[in-house]
Amino acid sequence: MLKTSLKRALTGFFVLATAASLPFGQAFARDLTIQVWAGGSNVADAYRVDAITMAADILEREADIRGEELNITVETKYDFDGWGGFKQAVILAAEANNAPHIVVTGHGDIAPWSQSGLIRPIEDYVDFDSWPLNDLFENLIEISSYEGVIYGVPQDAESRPFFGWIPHLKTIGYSDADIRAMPGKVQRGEYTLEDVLNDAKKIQDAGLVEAGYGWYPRVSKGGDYWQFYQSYGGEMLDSSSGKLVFDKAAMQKVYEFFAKAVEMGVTRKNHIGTPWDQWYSEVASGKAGLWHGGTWHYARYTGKEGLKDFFGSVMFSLIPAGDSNGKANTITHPLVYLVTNRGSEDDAAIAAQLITIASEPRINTLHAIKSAHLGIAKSQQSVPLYANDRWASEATVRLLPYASAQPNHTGFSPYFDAMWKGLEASWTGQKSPAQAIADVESELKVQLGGDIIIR
Amino acid sequence: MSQNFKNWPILTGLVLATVPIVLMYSYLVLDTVTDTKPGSIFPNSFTLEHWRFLYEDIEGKANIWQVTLNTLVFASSVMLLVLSVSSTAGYALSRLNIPFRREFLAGVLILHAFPSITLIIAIFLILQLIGLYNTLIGVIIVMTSLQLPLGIWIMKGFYDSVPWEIEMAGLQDGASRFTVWYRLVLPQVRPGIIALGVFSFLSGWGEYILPTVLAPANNVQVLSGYLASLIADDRNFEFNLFKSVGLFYATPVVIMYLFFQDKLMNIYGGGTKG
Amino acid sequence: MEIILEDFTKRFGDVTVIEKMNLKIREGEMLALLGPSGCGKSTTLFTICGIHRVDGGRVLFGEKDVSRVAAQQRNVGVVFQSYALYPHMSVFENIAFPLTVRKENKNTIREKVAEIAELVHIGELLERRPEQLSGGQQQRVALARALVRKPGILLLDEPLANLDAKLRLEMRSEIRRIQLETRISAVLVTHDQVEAMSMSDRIAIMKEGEILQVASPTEMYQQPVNDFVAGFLGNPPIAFLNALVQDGKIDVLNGKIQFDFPRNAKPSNSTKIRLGIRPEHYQPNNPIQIPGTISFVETQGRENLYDVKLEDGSILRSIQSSAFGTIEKNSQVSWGVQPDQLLIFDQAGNSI
Amino acid sequence: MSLSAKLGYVFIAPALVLVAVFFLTPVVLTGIFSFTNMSTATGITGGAYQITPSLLRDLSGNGFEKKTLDTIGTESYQVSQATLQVAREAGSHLDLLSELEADHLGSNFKNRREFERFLKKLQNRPRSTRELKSTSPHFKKSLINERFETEIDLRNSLVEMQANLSEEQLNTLIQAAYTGWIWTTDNFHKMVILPETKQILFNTIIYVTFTLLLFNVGFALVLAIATFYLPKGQAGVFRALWLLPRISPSVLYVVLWKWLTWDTGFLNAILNPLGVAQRNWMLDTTLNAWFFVVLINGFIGASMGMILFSSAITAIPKPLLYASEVDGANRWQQIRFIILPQLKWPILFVTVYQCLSLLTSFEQILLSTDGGPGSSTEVWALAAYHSALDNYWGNLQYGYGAALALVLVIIGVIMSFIFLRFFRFQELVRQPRIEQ
Repeated sequence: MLKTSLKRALTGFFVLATAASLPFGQAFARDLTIQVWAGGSNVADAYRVDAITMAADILEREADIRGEELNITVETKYDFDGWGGFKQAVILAAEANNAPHIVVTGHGDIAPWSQSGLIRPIEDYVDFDSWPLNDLFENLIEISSYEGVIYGVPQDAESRPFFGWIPHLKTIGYSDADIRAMPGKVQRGEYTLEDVLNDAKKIQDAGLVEAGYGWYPRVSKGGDYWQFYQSYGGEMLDSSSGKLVFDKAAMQKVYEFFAKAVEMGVTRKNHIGTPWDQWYSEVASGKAGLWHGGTWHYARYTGKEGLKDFFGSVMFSLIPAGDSNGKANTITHPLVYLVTNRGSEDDAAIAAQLITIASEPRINTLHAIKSAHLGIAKSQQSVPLYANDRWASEATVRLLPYASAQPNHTGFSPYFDAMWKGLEASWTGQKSPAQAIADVESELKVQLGGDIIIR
Repeated sequence: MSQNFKNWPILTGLVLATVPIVLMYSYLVLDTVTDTKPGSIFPNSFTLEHWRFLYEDIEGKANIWQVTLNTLVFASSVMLLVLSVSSTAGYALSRLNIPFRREFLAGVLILHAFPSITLIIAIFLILQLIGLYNTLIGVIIVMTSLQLPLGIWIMKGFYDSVPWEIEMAGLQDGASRFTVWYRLVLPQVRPGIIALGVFSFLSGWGEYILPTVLAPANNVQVLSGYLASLIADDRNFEFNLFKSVGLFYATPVVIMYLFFQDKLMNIYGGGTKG
Repeated sequence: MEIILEDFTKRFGDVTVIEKMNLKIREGEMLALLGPSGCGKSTTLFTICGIHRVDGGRVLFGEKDVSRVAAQQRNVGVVFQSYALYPHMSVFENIAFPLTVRKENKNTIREKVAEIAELVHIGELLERRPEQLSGGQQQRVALARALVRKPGILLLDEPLANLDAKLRLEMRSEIRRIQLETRISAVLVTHDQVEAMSMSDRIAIMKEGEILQVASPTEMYQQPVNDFVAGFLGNPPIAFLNALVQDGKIDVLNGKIQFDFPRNAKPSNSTKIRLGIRPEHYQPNNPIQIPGTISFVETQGRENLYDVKLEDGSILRSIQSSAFGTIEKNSQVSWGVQPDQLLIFDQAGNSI
Repeated sequence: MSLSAKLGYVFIAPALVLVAVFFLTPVVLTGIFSFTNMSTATGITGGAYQITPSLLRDLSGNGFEKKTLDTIGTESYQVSQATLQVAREAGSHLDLLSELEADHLGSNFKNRREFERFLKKLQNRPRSTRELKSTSPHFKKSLINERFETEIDLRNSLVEMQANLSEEQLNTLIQAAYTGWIWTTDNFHKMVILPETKQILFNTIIYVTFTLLLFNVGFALVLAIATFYLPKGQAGVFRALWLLPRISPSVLYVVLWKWLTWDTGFLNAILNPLGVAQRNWMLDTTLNAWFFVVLINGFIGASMGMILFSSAITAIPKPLLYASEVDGANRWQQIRFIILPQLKWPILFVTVYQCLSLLTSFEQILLSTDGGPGSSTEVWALAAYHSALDNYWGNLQYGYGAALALVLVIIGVIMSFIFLRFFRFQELVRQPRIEQ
């Protein structure tokens, strides 16, 4: 009745039939090469691809026990020049029917890539009711799905917390207990974005940091800024209609918040575009008062930047609520393992199996701890390597349960771009926040038409 | 040239304007063998540490020698192809009675100043259609094609300046048109061939976008992509390493340049006289 | 070998440069194609050697129609105005080139080159490069290269134009010597009448794509077919005087001077004619005296050249030995002509 | 055909083929792409047909009955004779099918997950995930998220569903379900309306004008004239130095500028002791970014003008210069009245040629500021590249990128024609003098 299913089934049948026709125990030799590409990765993230290599070893052993001979060669690559270069390479390779079998990329790519058929629904190959997939955080699986289909397996998680430099906070009057209580206060909405600006001002006025360093946000475009939209009660996706949402009032408050920060002098007008290098070294050495960043920054602060006593120096929490409409929140932008349309059904099945094995808590923890990302599964809390890492375990508990994600929607990228342009314009004073909102609205109407609900 | 004017004001002005170039390139060399602390002007101690990439692969990166070999193959193939195709086509357009010669020439002239790189999406599609995506050969052919209008134009200019009598004499001496071209005319345009050859080799050697987009695979990576991916990796930010790789990358260029500098100045010798 | 151009026509695009020209170059002769620049003489030469194609008529080498034969197959030796030596080859290689493209064997080539080098006196220059040679030497090499494969005909395109005056004299006789020694038919293209007269057996004089006269140098000097030919030959050039035929006599200066018409075929009364008087024929001792004022004196060493302005404003030229002293400018003189030495042209310029 | 024409064809053929395939065809394709909504999501070579939940949600407001849409869209897994038959034909495990037929005929499951959980509890349950996964689809009774390669497949399946669709509705549905690209002029519409178009247009004008006037022509002139007055050796050194940026690989060249200007760079190392705060001079402000973008490109661009102008100056007859000096001209007058007039043609040439090159160049900007800070140095060509090939989101906009490129192509063609006029084309195509 359903032709595609039929085709799939027939292939399956032939494979089974061939397998069945072999006398039991006879070696069933199979050699294949699986390519894995990971984007946005560097040496510290090598386990994104190495986990697949490890999984291949396990799968080979399993096959061996069953009496089959399986030889999997895993080819890995992650030295792309940035996310742009990686995605370009994957997409063009896929158009040339030459994509790697497995890609590790941001979950946001699921929407366009599934529409074009570049990726296969992973739920066709693996059972989310069995180990280890049944142990994954539900919200991460949700983020790996599109149109009700699970396309990917989350590879890691992170979150973009709010940070404060403890010595400065103490100088402006917070006690140790206050600081310990702060994440809770943030979570309950008792400490808001308004307090952020006020404290930033105090820190600056106390001469602890230079002008414009009181509130020291991310220096470039990024998903982080949507957290502030949520802080003011903005919604990105309307869950009932599946359409994007542009909440003008909430967005205007975001623009006003950053415009006000510049106006108060706690953030530099030309802050955007500051090189990351400089930014890292500044926030890791107390040159900034309050800032927001990513959980993975921990590795950089304590590694290259040489911050010895992280927990004594840096307070972290959810991004505070902006007003009573919104609440404290954080956004996670998990990477996901995706199986591409490359190769036969059989290849895809093996690729999916490799991904499943690579998602075992122990293997995934290697990546989480080495790269300072967060885990993907509940039981990782009981893997010693994970549990013994103060950062991983504290951050997971404090942040991950409250993490949401940017929507998987083909229209989100123009929305994202438009939102950022408006923010940049109000930040640098090119436009008033109201004007910027009006411009974003007209652009969204052109770009997205009926795909977005404007409130 | 003239003794009637003083030189020092000119010299001073030029020296000032040239300071950034001199600074950048001399520190390029200096920093590869020293450790200059970030933010300080003077290098301190001598070290060969930044050159370690020559004998041990940087983690997660391709092998430098493989990449260098790719680059060499890429640049020299582009050079040879551009030279052979431009020198024949340029001759045909300059000297041979072919129908539509006018149209060909106008075409070359238009393409000569054309936004070629913006066509890259379509180029990708064609390359993919003929199965040359992600191969060095594919990028070589594309790079050559994009350089051809300039190459043909330059060669035509050089051919135009060869005296007709030489060719006429050759014909009278009983040589075929091909022999005349090969044995008599080609030697006359040697400056053009050298200039164009050096120019296209250098363009191939330095090209970044085409290989990056059309052949991203590791085994066909060229030095531009290697260096760019090194820089993109923001957890390994080390200027001295970039510079060492950069110097390694630039050395063949600089050597060629020293040898052929005068010749390269000739590049526009034929093609742009109005 | 005899070369014949038969109704030869040549067009460049829409412009017809030469229409139905006929010319014959005899076996072993040196024929000069003489004419002002742009008259079509080089075009003719390039057509004979096959660089240009014939648009009408035929080119015959002996009996053979070569109109459609490629330049390479015509076996014509050409010496170009610029010599067109191959700059990247040595003298030896230059001369040997025609033989090497024919794939002759090395020893033969060496012998032939040596032989021809001997003929043109450049035996000691064989290892040099063209840029190391003087103009005259380059000229000799070009000659040697043209002759080495024993062409049926030798074409010389303004061969002396790029040489200085002294060398020009020397090469003039050299080329003639070599041509005579090899007994090769040759065509010399030149705009210099002295060159044409001194080097060739016959001259074909051209104007605007047309051959006006073909004759030996002496014949052409003495009996030009028209005033153009008369004016083109001779240095210092011929002077013209307007006259009128009246009662079988020639009236000059409005009848002040009259003398008998020197030829049999007399034009009718009141015919306007032009008298061509060469400077060597306007001399003190001649019978028909024509007075005037010396308006210009040019001392040439052995001889003096005088311009004499007549009362009607026309100018006659006289050349006289300087042995008898120089006559001052503005002096009144009365020098004469001999009627039978006069060249007489009708209004259209044709010789009577 | 004459011999030379034959040789001519042989000689020109390789160039013709290469240029036609990799230059002209891309131009044509770019034109075609620009009238499509082609992107990663639609694919380049065509799409498939897929009915997604959001598609059905969109249609529900468009005259489709809810019941119809539910029939198509509500996912359900049924054990029925029909589905069992399909499974049997597909080769699913017979024991399992028998068990289903015997005990569970008529069972209905909300979704795949539920059905598979059920299957796993059976006696003759599938022995592997693989088998489970290949068995369950046969029992699916919905088209939701099903991917059909051709229109016919979808149409047939829809008809089979007996969803009570009119022919018109069927067509609407099929059209909406298409995932590939469609023809559209939206790209140009978008280009006109989007405020960022104005921004990149403005950026492009700034970039081309300043680089061209200050460096490619202006400074090139200064260099050519200045080196002309210097002794040969010194002039050679300067010319050589100024050609270095041109021949250096761009990636390396830009690294050097970063080293000079970034926060830990050389400029700061010099300025810091003087009390200037450390900052990234390249990306600090829009003004700075422009300053360095122009400098980076200008240092490369100056060499072409330098070479051309130098050779034009050298071609000026020496007596002219001596005469002017004897006449008492000072240097400025000599430059003004003798040298500059001689450079009229080369200046015109360089201006037009470099204008076009600058218009289409973006590599150095891509490598240095990448259009930043914000999009203040995003020029037209870079915007085309970014939208078509390099954006943070994995949805490359081929169609829009091609439309942006097409604008450059058109400008390029127009300017090339102007170019042709400058080139005294007639002279260039003079007939060959050898006529065979």
